[in-house]
This record gives sequence, structure tokens and C-alpha cells, in this order.
Amino acid sequence: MTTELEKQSPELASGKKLSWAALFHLDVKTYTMLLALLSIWVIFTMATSGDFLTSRNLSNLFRQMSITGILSIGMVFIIIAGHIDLSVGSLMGLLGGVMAVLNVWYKVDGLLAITMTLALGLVIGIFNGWLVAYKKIPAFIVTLGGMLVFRGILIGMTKGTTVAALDSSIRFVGNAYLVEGVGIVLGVVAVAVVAYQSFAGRKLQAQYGLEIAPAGAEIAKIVFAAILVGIFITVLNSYQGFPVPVLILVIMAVIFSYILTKTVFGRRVYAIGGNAEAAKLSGINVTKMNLSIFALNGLLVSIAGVLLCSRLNAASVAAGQNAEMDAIAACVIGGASLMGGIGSVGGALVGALVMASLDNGMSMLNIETFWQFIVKGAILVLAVWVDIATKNKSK
Amino acid sequence: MTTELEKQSPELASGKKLSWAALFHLDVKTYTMLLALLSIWVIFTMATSGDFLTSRNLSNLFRQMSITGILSIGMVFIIIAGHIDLSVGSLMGLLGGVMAVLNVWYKVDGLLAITMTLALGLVIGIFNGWLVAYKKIPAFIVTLGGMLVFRGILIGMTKGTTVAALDSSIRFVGNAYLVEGVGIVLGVVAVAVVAYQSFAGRKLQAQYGLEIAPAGAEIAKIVFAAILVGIFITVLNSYQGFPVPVLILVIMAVIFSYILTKTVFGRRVYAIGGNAEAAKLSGINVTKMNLSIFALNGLLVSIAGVLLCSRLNAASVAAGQNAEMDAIAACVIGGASLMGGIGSVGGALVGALVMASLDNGMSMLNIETFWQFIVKGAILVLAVWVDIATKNKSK
Amino acid sequence: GCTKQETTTAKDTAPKKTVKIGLSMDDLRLERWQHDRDMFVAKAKELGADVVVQSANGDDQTQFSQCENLIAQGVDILVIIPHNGDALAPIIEQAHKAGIKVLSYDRLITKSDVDYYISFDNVKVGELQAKAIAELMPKGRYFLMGGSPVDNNAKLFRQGQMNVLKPLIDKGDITIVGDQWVKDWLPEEALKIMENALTANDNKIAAVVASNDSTAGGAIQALAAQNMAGKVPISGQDAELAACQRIVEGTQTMTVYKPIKILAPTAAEIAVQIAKGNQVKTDGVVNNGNRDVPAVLLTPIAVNAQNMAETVIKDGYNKLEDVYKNVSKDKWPKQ
Amino acid sequence: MQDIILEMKGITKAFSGVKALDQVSFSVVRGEIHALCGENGAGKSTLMKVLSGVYPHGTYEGEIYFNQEKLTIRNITDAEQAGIAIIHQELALFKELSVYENIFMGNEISSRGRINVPAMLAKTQDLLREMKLRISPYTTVKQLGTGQQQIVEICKALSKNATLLILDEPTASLSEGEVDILIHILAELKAKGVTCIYISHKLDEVLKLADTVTVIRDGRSIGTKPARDLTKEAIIRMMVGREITDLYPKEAHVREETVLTVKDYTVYSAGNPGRKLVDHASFSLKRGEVLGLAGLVGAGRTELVSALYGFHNGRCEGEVLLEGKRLDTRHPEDSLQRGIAMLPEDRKRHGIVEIMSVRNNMTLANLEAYRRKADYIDACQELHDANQFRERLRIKTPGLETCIKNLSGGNQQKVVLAKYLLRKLKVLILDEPTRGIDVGAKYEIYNLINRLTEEGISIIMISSDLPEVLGMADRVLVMNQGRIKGEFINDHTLDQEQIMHCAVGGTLA
Ligand SMILES: Nc1ncnc2c1ncn2[C@@H]1O[C@H](COP(=O)(O)OP(=O)(O)OP(=O)(O)O)[C@@H](O)[C@H]1O
Ligand SMILES: Nc1ncnc2c1ncn2[C@@H]1O[C@H](COP(=O)(O)OP(=O)(O)OP(=O)(O)O)[C@@H](O)[C@H]1O
Ligand SMILES: O[C@@H]1[C@@H](O)[C@H](O)OC[C@H]1O
Ligand SMILES: [Mg+2]
Ligand SMILES: [Mg+2]
Repeated sequence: MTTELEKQSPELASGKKLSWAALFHLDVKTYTMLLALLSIWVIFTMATSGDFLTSRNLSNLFRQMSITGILSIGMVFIIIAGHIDLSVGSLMGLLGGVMAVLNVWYKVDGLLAITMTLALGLVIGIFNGWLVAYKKIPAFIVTLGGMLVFRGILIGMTKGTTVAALDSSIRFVGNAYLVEGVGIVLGVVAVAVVAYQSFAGRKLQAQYGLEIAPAGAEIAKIVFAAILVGIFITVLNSYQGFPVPVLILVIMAVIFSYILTKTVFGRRVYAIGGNAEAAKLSGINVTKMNLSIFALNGLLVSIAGVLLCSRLNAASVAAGQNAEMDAIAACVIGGASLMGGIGSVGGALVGALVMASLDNGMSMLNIETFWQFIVKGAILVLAVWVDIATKNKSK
Repeated sequence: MTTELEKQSPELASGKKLSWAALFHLDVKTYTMLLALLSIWVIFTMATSGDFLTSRNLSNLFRQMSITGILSIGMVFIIIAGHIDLSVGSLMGLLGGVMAVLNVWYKVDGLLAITMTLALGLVIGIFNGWLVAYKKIPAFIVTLGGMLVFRGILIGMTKGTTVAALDSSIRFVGNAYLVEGVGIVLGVVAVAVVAYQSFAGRKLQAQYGLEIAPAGAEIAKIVFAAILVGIFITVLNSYQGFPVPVLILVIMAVIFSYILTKTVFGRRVYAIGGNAEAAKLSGINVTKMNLSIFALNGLLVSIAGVLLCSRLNAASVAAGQNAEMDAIAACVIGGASLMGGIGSVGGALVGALVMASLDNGMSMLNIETFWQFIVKGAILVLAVWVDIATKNKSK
Repeated sequence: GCTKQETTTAKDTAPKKTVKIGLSMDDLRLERWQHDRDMFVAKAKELGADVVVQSANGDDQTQFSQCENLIAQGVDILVIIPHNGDALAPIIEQAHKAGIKVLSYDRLITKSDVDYYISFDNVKVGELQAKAIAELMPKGRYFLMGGSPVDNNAKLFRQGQMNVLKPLIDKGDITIVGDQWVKDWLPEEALKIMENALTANDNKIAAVVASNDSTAGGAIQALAAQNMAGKVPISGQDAELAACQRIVEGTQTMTVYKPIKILAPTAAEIAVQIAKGNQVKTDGVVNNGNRDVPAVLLTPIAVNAQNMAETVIKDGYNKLEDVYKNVSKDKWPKQ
Repeated sequence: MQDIILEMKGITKAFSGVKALDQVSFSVVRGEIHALCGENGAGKSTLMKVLSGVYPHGTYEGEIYFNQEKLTIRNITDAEQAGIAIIHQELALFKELSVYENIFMGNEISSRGRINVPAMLAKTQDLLREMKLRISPYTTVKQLGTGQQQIVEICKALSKNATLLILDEPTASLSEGEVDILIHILAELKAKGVTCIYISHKLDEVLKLADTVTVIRDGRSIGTKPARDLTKEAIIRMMVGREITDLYPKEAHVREETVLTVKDYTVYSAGNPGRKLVDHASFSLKRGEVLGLAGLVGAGRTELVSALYGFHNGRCEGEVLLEGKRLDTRHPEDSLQRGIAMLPEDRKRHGIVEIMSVRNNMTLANLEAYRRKADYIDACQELHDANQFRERLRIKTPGLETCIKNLSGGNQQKVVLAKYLLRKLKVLILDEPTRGIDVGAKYEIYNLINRLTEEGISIIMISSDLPEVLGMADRVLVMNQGRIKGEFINDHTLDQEQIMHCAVGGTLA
């Protein structure tokens, strides 16, 4: 099924579309940003005489982006729906802190502590959503307040100390690698699903008498997807295996991309962000939708909190500071509009990857800190500039 | 001139309006927030057994809010126009740094250094505006980039050191008090202007055959304004006099409130934020407007930078961190909408004052840090909640 | 500036393998860390080693990632100034897996197998601050100006301060009239806090224990506005130039100087030794919750107007003419 | 020799390869009222946007001569300076600003940058008086009904004292009364020598008003003729290229079963709780009936039906029964679930999600029908349905995945209609359903309405187009100032005069 893409670019001949891209709801904007990402990679690869592109560094890079990535998935829902969440950094810190306190101070078993944390994330997400949806308080205020409250609770709860040394079950989540085989199996499954989707879609299209792309194009797309997945897994495997946090990120990306692009719920998220009044008149319960969106976001933040805490094997009072900005920036770089109605999970992830790549590459190049600030800021603006300029030209 | 208010509530009997309020373009939203502010003051006054309301503390409070206040004046223009500026904190730090470096390292005379800093602020504002207006890059990205770039330049320029001990001419700006007489003269002038405005307005209204409020009501309003101004100046005078930074804030507030509510330019700021497309169709040059708005903001940031540096008698690399959030929050608390088209200078200042009052009161009460985070966050949400609830009820 | 101290990755073409040190720093937005870096890099170069420097801008996660990057680049030894010593244990594991030893610099990396530790004692810093103030003002109303509420070190400084103050408080000599912590160590925040404290206490504050120089700077501005600067003893830390100036001008009582002059080069030396696989001499051990870490512990020095010349200036940490810039020449110390 | 004020020569304008205008030539004589007709998507608005500087010089081909001089219009200000003012088809107002601010936006009365509020207020009052709109100049535009907003737009254009005034469907949601006022004003302007280009799908109006008619079809000029030589049928033939004889294919369908009963229904204003927008309205709706709702602009029709649909923020009192059961809808969602749908009158604000595709807009109110396991949307079924309606309503669009904002106004309206027609319903409320829709498509829509009523669906139709009400309704309710002032059975005796008389406040004939 390639219909998602056409929405953005009706002119594109249907043979050119990637079902992989469609799965992640990549739009034109994302494509240019992907190109920008590639250029950044090429430059860093040359500058580091290849070090940047080693499997080890790529594995690092993906692990480094996993937390921002997960946050940006939740954030993109919030932003598409026309809101904003400034509290995710503090909330992530707090949730990680709760898990660490449960595990370290109260000796709660790792898995149970994780479950409780996820549940708490969901509950807090619902509470935020309730304030926004039912009490009609602007999300900016609710989450600005949340940013302070959550950080305060964290400081109070941990008495300002770092709570460290978690159970190995928890450490696994953020630090372990899966043995080679697992990655390969995952890859094969992924390609199989893509292929199935593609052919099932064709059958249905035929059934409804809709136009169908030539079979050759379809196969080409599947092969292309298979190659990408193959490269990705080979790279990860040739270092230490599939890192668990990256796996979690990929799973979340697939699930939430599915939700956003293929489900009634997702369609409604776009609608309420695009025009809340029209959505309401179309029988969409905007209030409930908003609540659910914040709930989902809370859950994703809790996952990020678990990962962060697990990766550092400690919960500190400062954890997650400014993470909200990274998440929001990832979404915006990936084409989301703060006015609502526009955005995609794929875009947000590309945005997160762009930022992680800049950080990673410059730190590998050992550039002076103040230059890193300057270069990162300048490249962010530049990338979006190029993106916008090419889009305007193509019009 | 009372017309600003009537716009919001055509049913209101015109006798009830305050010309002082009209001058600052206070709307219904601001009124509830003013009440919230008063409640906060009352609570703190009781909790500190009166210390909060001493002229000394009020003088402190106004000085403490002056920098955020000035930033929020610029920010409210940006927000009404439908943009955002994340770079003001870094830019303020950088501009303060430039002034300090000029003055301390290069021995540039104080006044000249200030002038150069203001000019630089304007230029950087124009540059930001150019990227947003002409290159159509979202302000979020431009200023996110700016936030990094400006901080980077500051670190590089000062080599990470604190540049301290400025000329007395510079220190004057942030720390001095004006002798009693000056305050009184200013007050008298202010009341005279209000009275003149009021009567000139009546004359104009009569000239165009419009209905005029009874002269008694008009006089009552002027008297009320005079009393408020009188109290304000008496309070400040009974401590050490009119603090220069507060004076600067008041002057900026009057000028920019005038621009926003009484000029063609201001009217158009609302238009481009409310409906950019319609603004274009009305023949408004949205591009130039955006450029000018960012230019004004740059100028205001530079004033804030001078004040900050002067107040600390030093420029540090971390100066102004997170100040953008305070400024944005002030605007939103004061009723501005991040979607654009709504907001006022008066509201933004009330917002800034609410936040400064919370910080001031809690630190006077010597509340534990983590409680301060929690209480401040909760009260922010609460205040806006009450505000929204009462507005809905009044409907 | 710091033009060429930080060489990029050594050219692989060179047959003779130079030692490559990875230095992961907390934050360069604080003056002292710039000194640390400069002196460390200078010494390492002298010893023929290359240094790759990273700064994490005060963020755990960034530092974590940067350490990973350093390991990925194949450094021979990792020197870490942790933002949060409790949050880097997994890095030690990763480093050891890659056969890289880790030296913990200034702050201890806890609950890990970190190989060496070199530092000043942070609790000691707090003790020096409180002691200097308590000597000048043995009785009276004290105000405590803590550091960033989310900085672990800030807690240690407070711990040290309380070691000295607690007995005096118990005795009733000293009353704590306020205890506030400063967001991000920002001077503008410290300024507001001090203004409010003075108002709340009717200026009846006898002494201020501030945890570092940037917060002291803000507080002194508030004191100055009440003509109390110089009359109220106030502490600091880091021997920032601005603070040294204030000390000789008489508005700040003391600062704690951590002779980075010694710390940084010693660390560089040790790093090179470890990288070459040589034995390293240490003073003793410090338990980090997991093991006894071999440690070199240096003593921080309390600096006031009297010993300014023979400490900070003599070490070349700050220059005489800079420190005494605003003081008339006749009051300058003889050199 | 005629005095030509405007000549557009060989105008060609394409949007991403699709030609919206193809070598259009168009000329207007000084002082005339020149009507521009054509089907939805024919290119009328595009041509006017070229003329008024929305599409600046260089983004199209062709030349414009104004007052015999070649005119290069680089932006809207250029056009205004030349004396060209336009009211756009889509309302371009600032919701949060007041009426007087809206009217003078971009043309403020000021001295040295300082706005002269009293002057603008006074002028606004004059304009409003002239248009017989009784609202305060301070009223925020978001508080106005659509018709009132349209009048504000007209005032805005009039305030510019243009020599060439372009009105792109100015009367789409105005009722007879207001249209007459406008016609009167335009006649006055004509007497003063102002030239007018007038776009409308209401052909009666066109014939009454215009001196000359130009028809364009599929982006090409078909012909220009003096209005006195034309009939409605002739214009339609030029527009659609075929004959449409019976404009209102009405079928009588009177059944006795009552579906909806409304008793003493009162709706209060959300912003001003004391004010009644609808005052004790009572009526009933029979199965399979088309109930017309007529009234002047601001009569409260929209408020009445929005409140019934659960889309009103203020207080509502009274009793509503659907098939005998109480209906307390708080939210459109409930209404839709009970089988009631409402097509909103303000297309841009309530009808479309501008940044979504045609397909997504069309199916937005009907997503449940496509929901499969795991909340999956059956996109194939969805596309299939969307395609059907695209063909049935002859929606002119490059594709179903095109962004809806790239469609012409009338075609957007068709999409919104399709959105509500797609659902299975008991009661369908249509608020100005044919606003901006061309005659050909109207005919299709009327047929659809007939089909629905045959299936037993009841329809409430608000329309400011009286011939339409008379042509389609079985029964007509007339509202005035929030009250239902009259009820008429639509037999052959009912005529426009009776309804108008009632609508302006007269009592039952
Ligand atoms: N911004 C745009 N992008 C792409 N296509 C457009 C755009 N604007 C108009 N079109 C197309 O140009 C054609 C002419 O549109 P136009 O709005 O001029 O029609 P119209 O005659 O005014 O119709 P209506 O009576 O429905 O208002 C239509 O097919 C429309 O889809
Ligand atoms: N949101 C609102 N707030 C306050 N008043 C409103 C609001 N919406 C509508 N009104 C007022 O309610 C009255 C009835 O408007 P309504 O839209 O129902 O009229 P209508 O008969 O549908 O006419 P039309 O839509 O053609 O203008 C008008 O006077 C209008 O000003
Ligand atoms: O030196 C101090 C450092 O140890 C602490 O972490 O941050 C503040 C500095 O003053
Ligand atoms: Mg049109
Ligand atoms: Mg209506």
C-alpha cells in the first residue's frame, strides 16, 4: 500500500515509491532531510578518514539516538495534534528515578520495577492529557508546570543524590546486544511483512478495481527494502549484535508509525491538529483523542526513562534535562509543524538521527566545544534552509 | 482613549473602563491574571508576616522582574506574529559578553560599549528576521540554531572566563536609583499624558460624531490612574528611589504597548499572526513585518543583555541560560497564544511579575528547593486553570 | 585561545605509535575546566602524547555518548571528569572490554571498576569554605548559598560545610537564617536569592557561605547594593579571576583554590604512564562503593587576600596585574 | 468606440503542470457590471487572483492592460494602487479582531503611523449602516455569523474607493434581502463610474445585475455577451456545454411519521449568556421530508441547527425528541451516532481540514465504516467510496490525494457534502449546502437529496437562496431574530414574497 505517500506528492509516478518509506510515512520533506543526513554522514566519513562509518561507530550512533528517538515518537503525536510537551525531559528523569529508587532502595525486582514505571508514565500522561483536554489549559502551561513539578519531585525523592547500581535485568534493557541470529531473524521477518503487506495490498486494490502499480516495481521496492534492512542488520551484527535499546526504538517506531498512518486513530490525530473544529463536527471526540495522545506520550516517556536509567546504570537528579528540546527539534527538523496537522514518525526519527550524527561526528573530530555549538546550530538552520529551498523550487 | 477594551467586550458599559488599562492593552484575560497575582501577593504577605509587602521588597521584586520583563515585551511581539524565539537567552548572554569584553578588555568607554551592543542586538535581530521572513525557515529552527551559535560564540569569545568589573557608567544602568524628585516628576508627567490622551481622545470622538462617555467617568478614570501611579512611585521612593532598570522597563513597556495598540504597525502584527494569508490578501507586506518584528526583538534583547551584565557587574558564559523559557512563559501566562494573533504587552508583564513574585516569595520564605520547583509549577498551572475556568463561566 | 592544543586524531601514517589520551570533560562553560584542559593538554604534549578532548556541557547522557565515541576511536587511556560520577559505571565496563584503562579526574566514578582516581577532596573544599568564614564570624546569623540543586558535587560541598558548622549550630553560636540552592550555578539567580534573603532578614545576615565563585559573585552584588559588601564574610571556590579581584578588593573573603597547576599535569603524567603500561605511584586508596581505587589526592587551598600572591599568582593560575587591576599600585604585593 | 478599462490578454496559469487558465482573454468596459460565470473549477477565481496581484507578475503568462496602459502587478499593493479592489471567495478575515479593524486592515486611517480609531469607527458605522447590518463596529469577527462576515468583507472592499471592484461570489451566503441591498449599492457605484466584475453561481442575480456576461469553461473563455441578450438557460448552456432544463427536480414525498420533534428550544449566546440566539423554537420533522429553513442573515438558523447537533458552546433549553426518544446531544459525536449529521455553513472553518487530502477529508466523518481489526483503515474501501463520490458530484481535482486547499471553492464544498452524504443517517441537516456550487452540480445534489429522502432520510435544509428553498422543500420554516415566525406548506401558491415578508418580521400571512 503506497497511498500515504501520494498524499504529499500526487505527481510522483507510483512506480517510484518505496513501501518501506510508506511504512514510515516518509514524505517529500523527509526525503530532502534524508539527503541532508547522508551529506552529513559523507562529510564526517571523509573528515574522520572512515572512522565515522565503522560498524562500531554506527552501532554507537544508533544507541545514542535511541532515547531522543523514542521521545520524539511521542512528541510527534503531540505536535501533530497541535500541542507541545515541555515536560518530557523532567518526566523521563523522574520516571527513571522512580525505577531506580524502587529497585535500589526498596529492592523491588527489576521487571516489576520496570512495569510499575511504565504504568506510572501512563498515569502521568493521562493526568497531563486530562488537564489539556478536559480543563482546556494550554499544553504549553500544563507541561511547563510539569517540567518544574516533576523535577522538584525527583530532587525531593532522591534527596538530590544519584541512585545507582541497578539490577542486571534492568541494565540489560539499555546496554545489552542480541546475538547475531536474533538480528537476522528480525530482519527476515521484517522483509517478509513488507512483502506480505505489499502483495495483500495489491490483491485488495484489484478487488476494488483500483489502479495497480506494475508487479516489477513492487518487487523492486521489496528488494530495495530487503537490502536496506540487510545492511542495517549486518552493520549492527558486525559490531556486537543488535543493541536492545535500538531494537526497542525500532519496535516503537513500527508500532507508532502504523498507528499514525494506518489506523483510524492516527487519521484523527492529523485531523484534530489540522482543524480541531472541523474534526469535532465530523464526529471526532477531540477531548478523548487529546487525552489518549498524552497518555501514549506518557508511556513512551516512561520507556525512555527506563532506557536512560538503564544505560547510565543510575538515576541522577539532573537526568533528562533539556531532553524536551531535543525531541521537539527532532520533530521539527523532520518536517513537523508546530501549528499542528503535519508530521511523521519517520521524519522525527530522521531528525533525531541528524542531531545525534552531528553530536557524534563532531565529538569524533575532536572539535573545540564552542565550535561544536556554532557548527551544530549553523548546520541545523542550513539543513532546513536547503530543504525549504529545494521544496520551493520543485513547486 | 478607551477603545481597546471595548473591542473585547462590546457589552461593557463604557464608564467602567480604565484608561490606564487601555494604555497597556489589558484584556479580560489579563484581569483574571491580575487577580491571581494579587492572591499570590496576599498569600506571601501573610506568610512572611508583611515582609513581602515592604517597599524594599517590592522595589526588589520590580528590579528582579525587569530583565524577564524586557525580554517578554520583545517575545510577545514575536508570539503575536505567530513565531517563537528560543535564542533570546543565549543572545542576551552573548550581547552582555560583548559589552563586557569591549569595556573590560578593550577599554571601550561605557556609553560607547552600550551603544555598540544595542546596535549589534539590532543587527542580529535583523539577521534572524531575514532567515525567518525571507528564507521562510521556521522561527523555531532559526532560533534553536541561534541558541547554540550565540552560546558557542560567547564561550569562544570569553574563552570560558567570567569577564568582570565594568565601568561605573555601565553599572549605573542596572543598579542605580533615581532621586525622589525624578520619580515624582515622572509620575506627574505620566498622569498628565494619560489625562491629555483621554481628553484628546474625547475630542476626536466628538469630531467624528461618536458617542462619548460621560466626563465624570473619564475624570474618575484619570484619578484612579493617578492613584495607581502615585502608589507605585511612593513605594519605590520610600525605599531608595526609582530603580533605573525598572524605569527602563516602564519606558519600554509604554513605547511598545503604544506600538502594539495604537499604531498601524501594531495592528498589522496582530493581523499577520491571526491570519497570515488574509494579511497578505489585505496588501500587508508580511515579509517586511516579520523582519521588523525580529529586529525590534533583537534590540530589546540587547537592552536586557546590558541590564543583566550591569546588574551582575560581570559577564559569564552561562549568563541568560533558559531565559527564553521565562520570557515565553510570561507571555503565555499573560494570555498570549502560541498559535499567534493574541497577546498584549501588559499581559506579558503581568506574567513576568507572577513568575518573579513566586520566585521572590518562596525564596523569602526560605522554602526548600525541591518544594519551590513543585509549588511554582503547580501554581502556574493553577493560575491559568482558574483563569480559564472563570472565563468559561463568564461566557 | 586554545588554538592547537587539541590535536586531531594522530596521523596513522606515523609508524611510531604515540599515546592517545581521551579526555572527557563535564562542561567547559565554567572557567576552571578551561584551565584544567589547557594544562592537561600542555603537559601531555610535552610527554609526547596526543589528547582528544570532549566536553559534555554538563549532561550525563552526552558525556556517556562522548565516552563511547572516545572508546570507539581507540584511545589508549580514558581520562574522565564526570558530570555525575555515579552515572558512568557502564562506561568503565565498555572501556575495560576494549582494553582501555580509566582515570577518574577530580570527581570519583563510583560503584565501578575504575582504575585510578586523582582529585581534590570535595568534602574538604566545603570544610575550608566554612572554616574560613567561621573563623571570621564565629557567632551570628548565617546564610547558606548552595550550588545547583542537581549537581552532585554541590551536595558534597554542603556536606563539608556542615561538618564545620554543625557543632557551632548545636552550640547555638550560629543560626542558619536561610538555605537556598542556585539553579545551574547561575550568578543572576544567586543575586536574586541574596536580595530576597537580605530583605527577609532586614539585612541581619552576618555571613554567607557560598559554594563557588560564580554564585558568590551574584550574592556580592546584592550585598553591595546594601553597602554590605566587604562587611559580610562570604566564601567561594575555583579562584576565578573575577573572584580573586574581589578578594583583593575586599568584597569577597576567600576562595578555594584547587591547584590545577599540580592536578592537571600530574594527571597527564599518570595517564601516559598507564597507557604505556607502566606502574603508577599512588598515595593511597579511596573506596568507591565497589572497590578500593588507587588514588592520588591533592589538597585544596583556602586563598584569601593574604596568601593570594604565594598561591594563585605564584602558580601562574591568574596574573598579578589582572588580579590587582582595580587596586592602586601601592597596595600591590611585592614580587 | 467603447471605453475599455481592463483588458487581459492570453492569460495562462498552471498549477504544478495542470493548466487552470489557458490563453484566457477578458475585457471590461468602463462603468459596467461585468459578470463572470462558469462551472466550479473553471478558473474564475484564478483569473481574478491574477488581476488582483495574488499571483504576481511572472507566475503566469499573458498581459494586462488597465486604462489602456500595460500593468505589471507584482503584489496586492500594486493592484490596489492602480485602483483594483477585490473580495475573495474565501473569507479572509481576522477572527480575533474587531469589525472596524478588519475593514481597515492594510488601509488604516492614520497620521504618522498612529491609527485614528475614531475616524475608522465613524467610517465603519457608515458602511454598516449602508449595508443595513446592525452590529457594533467593536464586535469581534468570530462572533459573527457567516453571512454577517461576508457583509464585513463587502464593507472592506467598499471602503477602498476602487475604480475596479471585483466581487468573487459575494452573495454565496447572503439571503435575498441582503442581496438586494448589495445590488442597490452596486448600482449607486455604477452611477459614480465604478466598474465591477461580479462572479456568482446565482444566475437570476447575474441577469438582474449585469450588463455583460463572460463565461469561461475549463480555463478557456467561451464568450462574452450583453446580459440583455441572454437567458438563464443560455448561460447554463455556455457554462456546461449541455442543456439543463429542470433546475429543481423536486419530488413530493410526504409521509406522516414524525422523526424529530423540537419543543420550546432556546439557545443562549456563549459569549453573552443573557442573549437568546434562538427563542422558543418548536417544530417537527417528518420522515423523508425536506424541511426548508429560511430567514435573513443573522436570523439564528445556524445557531438553531448547530445547537441541535451538539455544536454550540452556550446554554440550550427545551426538549428534542428523535423517534420519540429524548435527544440530549452534548457533542457532534453523539449526534452522528444517533444518526444525525450536519453540514456546516462555514466551509473553511468548520468544513475542511485544509492540509489534508481530498480523500481524507471526504471520509473523515465516516471512518468507522472502514475500521478493521487493530483499528486498521481499509484504505481500498475508502478509496473506492471516495472515487464514487468524486464521480457522482463531478468533483474537479487532479486526484484524491491532492491537498484540498488546491481545489476551487465550489469543489471544496462538494467534498464537504460528500463527507456527510457518505454516512448512513436518519436526519441530515444541510446549512447552505449549495453555497458556491455551480448549476450543474446543484442539479446532482438535488437528485441526491431526492434519493436520500426516498430512502426515508429526513433533511433540514437551510438556504439563503429562496428559489432553491421553494424548489426543493416540502415545508418551509421562516426565522426572524431567533424566533420561528412562520410555517408554510410548499404548494404551488407559496412564493418568495410571502417568505420575505415573514423573514423581515411580518407575521403569518
Ligand atoms: N493553489 C492551487 N494549487 C493547485 N491547483 C489550483 C490552485 N488553485 C486553483 N487550482 C485549480 O485551478 C482550477 C481553477 O480554480 P478556480 O478556483 O479558479 O475555479 P473557480 O472557477 O473559481 O471555481 P468555483 O466556482 O468553484 O469557485 C481548479 O481546477 C483548481 O483545482
Ligand atoms: N459565536 C458566537 N458568539 C456570539 N454570537 C454569535 C456567535 N455566532 C453567531 N452569533 C450571533 O447569533 C446570531 C444568529 O446567527 P446565525 O449564524 O445563526 O444566523 P443565520 O440565520 O444562520 O444567518 P447567516 O448564517 O446567514 O448569517 C447572529 O446575530 C450572530 O451575530
Ligand atoms: O568547581 C566546582 C565543581 O566542582 C562543581 O561541580 O561545579 C561548580 C564548580 O564551582
Ligand atoms: Mg472560485
Ligand atoms: Mg447561517
